Amino acid sequence: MNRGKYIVLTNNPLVFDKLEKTHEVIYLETTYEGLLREVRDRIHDGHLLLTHPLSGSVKPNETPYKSVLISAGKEEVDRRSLTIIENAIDACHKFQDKTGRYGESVLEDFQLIDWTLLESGLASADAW
Amino acid sequence: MRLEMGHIYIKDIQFASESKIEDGILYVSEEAVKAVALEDEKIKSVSFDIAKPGESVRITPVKDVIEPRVKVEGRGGIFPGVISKVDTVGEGKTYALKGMAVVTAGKIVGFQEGIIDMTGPGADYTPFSKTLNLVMVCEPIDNIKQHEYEKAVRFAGFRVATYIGELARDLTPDETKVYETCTIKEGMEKYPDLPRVAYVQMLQSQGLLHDTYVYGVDAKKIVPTILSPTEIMDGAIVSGNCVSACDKNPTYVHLNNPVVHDLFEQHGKTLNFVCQIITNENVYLADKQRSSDWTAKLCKMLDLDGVIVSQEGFGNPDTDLIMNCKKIEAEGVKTVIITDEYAGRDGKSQSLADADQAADAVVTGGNANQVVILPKLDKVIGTLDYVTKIAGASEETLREDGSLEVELQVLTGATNETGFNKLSAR
Amino acid sequence: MVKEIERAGIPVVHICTVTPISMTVGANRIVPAIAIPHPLGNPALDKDEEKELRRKIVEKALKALTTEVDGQTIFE
Amino acid sequence: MAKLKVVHYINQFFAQIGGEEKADYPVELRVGEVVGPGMALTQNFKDEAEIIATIVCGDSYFNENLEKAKAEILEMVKEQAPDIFIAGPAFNAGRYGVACGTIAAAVQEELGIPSLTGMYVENPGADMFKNQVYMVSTKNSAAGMRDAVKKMAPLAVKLGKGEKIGSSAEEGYMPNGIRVNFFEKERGSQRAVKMLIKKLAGKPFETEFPMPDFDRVDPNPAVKDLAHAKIALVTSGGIVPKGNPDHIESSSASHYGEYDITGVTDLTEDTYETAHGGYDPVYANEDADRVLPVDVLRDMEKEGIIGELHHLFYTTTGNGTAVASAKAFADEFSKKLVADGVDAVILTST
Repeated sequence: MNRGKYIVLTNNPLVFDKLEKTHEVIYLETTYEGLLREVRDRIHDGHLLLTHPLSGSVKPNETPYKSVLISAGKEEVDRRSLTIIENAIDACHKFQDKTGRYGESVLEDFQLIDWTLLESGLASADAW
Repeated sequence: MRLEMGHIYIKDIQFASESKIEDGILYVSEEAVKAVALEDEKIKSVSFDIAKPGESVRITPVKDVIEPRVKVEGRGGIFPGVISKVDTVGEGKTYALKGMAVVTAGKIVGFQEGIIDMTGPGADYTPFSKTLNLVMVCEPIDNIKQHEYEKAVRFAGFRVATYIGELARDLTPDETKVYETCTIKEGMEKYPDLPRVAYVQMLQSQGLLHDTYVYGVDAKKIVPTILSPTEIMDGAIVSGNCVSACDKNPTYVHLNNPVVHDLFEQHGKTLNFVCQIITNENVYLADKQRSSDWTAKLCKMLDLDGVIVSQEGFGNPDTDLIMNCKKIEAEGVKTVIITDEYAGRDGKSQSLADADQAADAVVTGGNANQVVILPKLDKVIGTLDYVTKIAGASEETLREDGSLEVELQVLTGATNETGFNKLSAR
Repeated sequence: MVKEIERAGIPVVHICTVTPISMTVGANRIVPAIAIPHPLGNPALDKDEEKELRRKIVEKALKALTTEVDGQTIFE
Repeated sequence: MAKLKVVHYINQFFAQIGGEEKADYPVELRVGEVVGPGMALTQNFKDEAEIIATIVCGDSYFNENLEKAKAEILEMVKEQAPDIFIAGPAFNAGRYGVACGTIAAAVQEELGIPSLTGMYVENPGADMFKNQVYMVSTKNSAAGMRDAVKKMAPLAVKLGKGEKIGSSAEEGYMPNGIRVNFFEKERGSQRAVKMLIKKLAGKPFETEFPMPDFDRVDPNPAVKDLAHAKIALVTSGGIVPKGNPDHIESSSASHYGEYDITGVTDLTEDTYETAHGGYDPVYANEDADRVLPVDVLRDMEKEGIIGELHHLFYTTTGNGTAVASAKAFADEFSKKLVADGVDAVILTST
């Protein structure tokens, strides 16, 4: 495992629980879009986007959770990363916010799905 | 490869004491299909129902739709690596039961989506309002993990479809179609003047509930590869994808992939249909780069003149779609891409999450955010409990008169990105 | 206008205060300017300092013109 | 059901008053009259609508007295209180197209009366207004009148009745950035195969979804030898010689300026100013080098950093200048720049 080469940004408590001890995780109590904005700030700062911010077919504002991998190291601002994150933030506005209406078990399902999407990214990240 | 597809038209489905097909009528022994479904101990109970076109019936939450088939000649069997042993399929003779489908339903996650209306405005949008549907609603054992449940339902659907398909083994098809592809060299010699065309199919591969399997292999672990387009007709590709009902590809769509069939229509006439290339839609950006690089490389190595690229899903795959299109065009291979749009309820938002000028030939399956009112129907197969929670449904979803206000997103197959429907947008 | 100049075959650098606009209008070489009413100046400075500031921006613009770019690039 | 009431706007040419020489014809309201293309529209209304008044206005009059003409026409339309307002069709007539777009948008916006116009896709009025009012796509000359009114009349009736408007492909209006679903005759995969066959054969095909930024131009190669390069200055900041000799308008510029700076080493308060109306002009008027850095480039020319500063610069006012006309200006002066052997351009904007 090549831990330390990437950082996990998440607002998903399940992801934090699972990775807290073994990975560099930044947990933020924020919305889906808020999380994407945090990712964008870091891309402006020179981090590289490693996983797609719109991972998963569950739509923004439908699921409240999002986890994204970015590089631990910083370089020149990566334009490709910037374009992807900007488009992703834009896309948030196309969907009505439904995040306030779920029961606990549905939220847990959303957390799980977000985790598995991230997990598939981690598998690729760790293969490097 | 040469595959003979025998079509057996099903005119009606009825429950009966014995399963059989007679005069185009499928008789299903409920007891027998239940036993097939319950072979997996993770499924606690299953109920079967029949929904016919025009009936006041709503099926939800739909997981997969499968067309029953049986392989009567040639290597392997239907759903290789999943139900049948691993063996290369796509040649010989296969029978398909046309006009019907096995529909699996059940709440795998709390926000499970997918509606099939057999009548009304919803029926105009979902292609599965036109099939006679044998619906199975599976309940899992207690405390099962979601991914185990998904897998159990996925396999139960394939088992039941295979069981039904087997009933046709000794029948005589109503119609036979022959699909034949050439090897590279044969094709060059046989059709020296026709443009060499392939179909690039992007498979959903992002993780749990977002997976597709190729001969049983999880598509996120493949590098782009080549298939004979006849392989899909024997179930080489199956769906494990439960999210984004409107633009996910149910197994039915994989079996009947419209791009494959419409390219075959033109094969030897206006073009030479060389092969199908499959690639994936992973979440890791470096995976995307590798897969799109490889896809473009294969197009180049195969000396293609043109390709049709189809997408599956929303957001993340937009990036794969544009990367594929751009890189394939850069190799001098002409592309047409098929997608759908999320342009907002008012149609004013940017439809895709990525764009490039290389994508100058786009076919769209329509705006998935369009609002549609679904009237109250007499019967629900499955459960409506979660309809208010499904994608595209809103606060006011359940209106006073019992009708539902939803976005097209929730209707199974409504904005399919393989070009399965007539819906479009401008 | 920037696209038409580029299309005519002449490399062009766009000195522009609001760079997102420059991106939108399709400039490929972009140099950020100071402020809308005085893109290449700053009245708060004395004459010599202001000219020096202007020269820096023009130098950046010339550097942009002598740099090969692959798509839209902002020269900060 | 009562017929829908229509007010129709046309120019001096279609009112058969005259051509260019009559373009200064002032606004005129003809109540109860159906004029020129109005006849063809009436036929196509099929008794569902009728023209209750025609407004005639010369193209020059409209464009040169924009605010006045607009106010006059709005007043007339208001008075007639129609269910729908139709302007044109303007086909390829540029100023007529701009007038139709302007007035149709104004009627809709300010009076809340649904409006419709029609013109050729390359008419400058098309890009300016197609996203504001429904605009039927017509052929490029009046020979396309039959075809144009065939699309405009039914669309006008639908608009007047407040019916749901279908997609641009069904109704014949220019895509206006709003995506509308509809059912095609063939399934998507068939459409894709047909599109590919056309594309492979080099035949024209129509994408169902135009990419948002598809009009990008690839960057030209970098300047290799700056010390011998001829650099030209272009600005959208409206810098002009003092007194604005060519009367470049402060907004909605209808022409661009070309000025000789041979021997000019510094732009001063006494010699140059800005014609731009979109920003506080004080700083640019004090020292136009703040927008157009002639002083610095002259220094660099002397120092041998650049080969030469081109003796002409080009100026427009970015504010309010329609994209289409800015494009036309730039096309024109870019050709001159190429002919004059310019190696690179510095474009400054405010």
